[in-house]
Amino acid sequence: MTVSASEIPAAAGIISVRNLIKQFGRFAALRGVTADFDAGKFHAILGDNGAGKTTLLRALAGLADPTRGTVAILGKNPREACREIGYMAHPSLLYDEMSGMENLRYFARLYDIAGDARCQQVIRSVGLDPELSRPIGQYSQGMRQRMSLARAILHDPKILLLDEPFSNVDVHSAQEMVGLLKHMRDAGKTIFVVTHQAALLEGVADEFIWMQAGQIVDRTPQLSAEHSGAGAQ
Amino acid sequence: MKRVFPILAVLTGLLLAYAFYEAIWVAPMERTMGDVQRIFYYHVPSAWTAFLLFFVNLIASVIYLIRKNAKADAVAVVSAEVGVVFCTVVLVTGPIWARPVWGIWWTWDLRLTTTLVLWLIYVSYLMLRRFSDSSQTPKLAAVLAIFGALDVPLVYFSIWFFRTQHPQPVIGGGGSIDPRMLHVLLINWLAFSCFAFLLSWARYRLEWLQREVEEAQALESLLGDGLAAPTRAPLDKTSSRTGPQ
Amino acid sequence: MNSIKFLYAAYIATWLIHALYLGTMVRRYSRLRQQKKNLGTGGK
Amino acid sequence: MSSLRSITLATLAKDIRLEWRSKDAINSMLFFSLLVVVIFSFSFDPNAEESRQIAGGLIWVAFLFAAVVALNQTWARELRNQVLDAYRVSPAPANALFTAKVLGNFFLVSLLEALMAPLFMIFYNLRALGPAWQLIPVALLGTWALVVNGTFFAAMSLRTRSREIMLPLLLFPISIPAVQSMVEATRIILSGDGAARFWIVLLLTYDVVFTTACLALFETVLQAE
Repeated sequence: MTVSASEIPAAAGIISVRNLIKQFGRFAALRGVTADFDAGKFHAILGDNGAGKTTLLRALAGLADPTRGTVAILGKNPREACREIGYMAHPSLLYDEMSGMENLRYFARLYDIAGDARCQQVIRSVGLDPELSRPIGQYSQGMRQRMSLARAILHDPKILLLDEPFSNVDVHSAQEMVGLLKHMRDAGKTIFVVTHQAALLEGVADEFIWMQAGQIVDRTPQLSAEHSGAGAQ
Repeated sequence: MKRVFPILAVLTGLLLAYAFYEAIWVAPMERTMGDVQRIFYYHVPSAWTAFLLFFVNLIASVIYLIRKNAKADAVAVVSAEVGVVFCTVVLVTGPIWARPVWGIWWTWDLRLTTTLVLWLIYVSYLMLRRFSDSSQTPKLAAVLAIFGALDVPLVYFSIWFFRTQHPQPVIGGGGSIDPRMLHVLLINWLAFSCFAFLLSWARYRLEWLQREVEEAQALESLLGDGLAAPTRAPLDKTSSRTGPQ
Repeated sequence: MNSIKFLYAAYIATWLIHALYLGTMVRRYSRLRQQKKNLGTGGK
Repeated sequence: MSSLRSITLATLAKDIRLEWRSKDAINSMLFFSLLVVVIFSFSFDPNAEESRQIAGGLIWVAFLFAAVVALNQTWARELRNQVLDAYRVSPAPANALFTAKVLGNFFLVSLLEALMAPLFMIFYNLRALGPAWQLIPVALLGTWALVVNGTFFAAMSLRTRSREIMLPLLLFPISIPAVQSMVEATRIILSGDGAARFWIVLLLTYDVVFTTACLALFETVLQAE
């Protein structure tokens, strides 16, 4: 149920979610999530499989229309605020037959970004070589995740929504990516990371959001702080 | 509300019986075709009712696309399904009528062929609803309904011109019709329309029940996981039974 | 003229189709009512 | 709006480059169409006059099946890594993607037809009695009618369980007037009796009506989740 921008409360932080319910036929993925998130914070979203983490992230990205309730990004409907949203999903969201540079050049065009400068800069920032001509299909999983992250930050969005960015990535690459995200958070970006490797974000994330059965059950500043609901791996 | 349904059912039954009586005895026998022409009083009203139902489906689909309310979607499902049933009746009685009169089972007659194409379109509509189980099925179905409606005039004209190229016997005969026959025809149409309304109403209640059960099962599957979620789901406590979304 | 047979065939066919449809509706209705009762008692 | 055009061209260029690089779709299409033509030729052995009457139907049914196989591939590449999500999150308009995909399919299917038509001519040793040049607009308008709806329904059937079978189930009923127009127009042109003008006008109307409907409703289908 898309809601016109006027009905959404403006002042409630950069992102505000009101009683968000998402139902896929018989399965209720989100059962009434209500939350506000401030700008420039690094949020880690944790929880078991099926807790609704990915669905929440997709709802924030405007990919999943809420069955009931509202989602506001910068006071607007997620789709209206899409220039400020960078989304990275478990699959790479890149064309396997094209090289990293070709992929980014195409996506840059979708964001009206001309020239290769920005693409090269972003590829270097994730620690890859822009001249690498091998198609993405032949990248290692770690390199593919980095290129996917590069695509997500290509248009310099204020908000980053990353779904399992470190999954089956070697520890070294993962730590490098965490460092990059930390650097972006310090530069003022708002970052959401859905992950099962919470330990990587210890001391980096400003807030840990615990989800369970389609609901946010707790929000703690530290990972180890007492909390209810699902344990973190 | 509950009592109205049985009353309407009885009334419709009486009306149908009366219409049947009119069709069999009262209506004058057609000179050339004889009594078999009386199939006309079931064949044509069923077609009109089917077209009416498909029109309702179009309206409901457009309303759903604009306002996204579940009731319009339910009406769209119901009108499509009952419409297909009436269309099937037309497609079955047509050949049964053509066989004795022209000795052929099927004629690419304008009205009959249009009905056939409509039947194909709305069966594919129902298939789409059954195959796509995502929460966005209503939206996809509404789009397809609009495509189907846009197709109808094109189907009609293409077959009409095709008919002028290859003239073939026309079911139900063109030209003027004996006023008494017309009278019986209209009574039958009224009877079938009431019957269609009754069927739709029952099917609508069935659809609503299905959605309620589906939603309850969805909640059940989450709560039933035995998770002692500290914050009770607000859906249970605060929001009243506002009916399925 | 055996065309009368076709007349009856057409009328019967019409009501047969409607009866079949009503039958499926009744069957679905009872199945759903059963599911709703199961939900009430929390059993699956 | 320049961005709509530039994104459409960029998407089209990307598709053509990918297609040129792998060429898997075009090869399988070609071979499939050849099989369809040969099988149709085996199953009918008409003399000259008969072949002119039924050739129209055979050719277009063969093209229809070849087109459906091509249309089923339309979104294959986007599905592999859920690239559609990247497109949906971007500010790029949905119609740019749709137009690019339709144009891509149109070139692919037209290429198939251009290669298959001579085969039909040979197998059925057809010689058009009527104005043969009119076959061009019929083929172009007819192919566009199949491709624009086909691409739209291919996108729609992405959301369904059995994707491959869903596309023809949705496409064929809606395309009946278009297919009938193509077949009748071809038959008239080949046999030379009467004018195919009415059918060409009907095809044009069909194209205009459904291209507008597709452009208006594609956003709803793409974003449906």
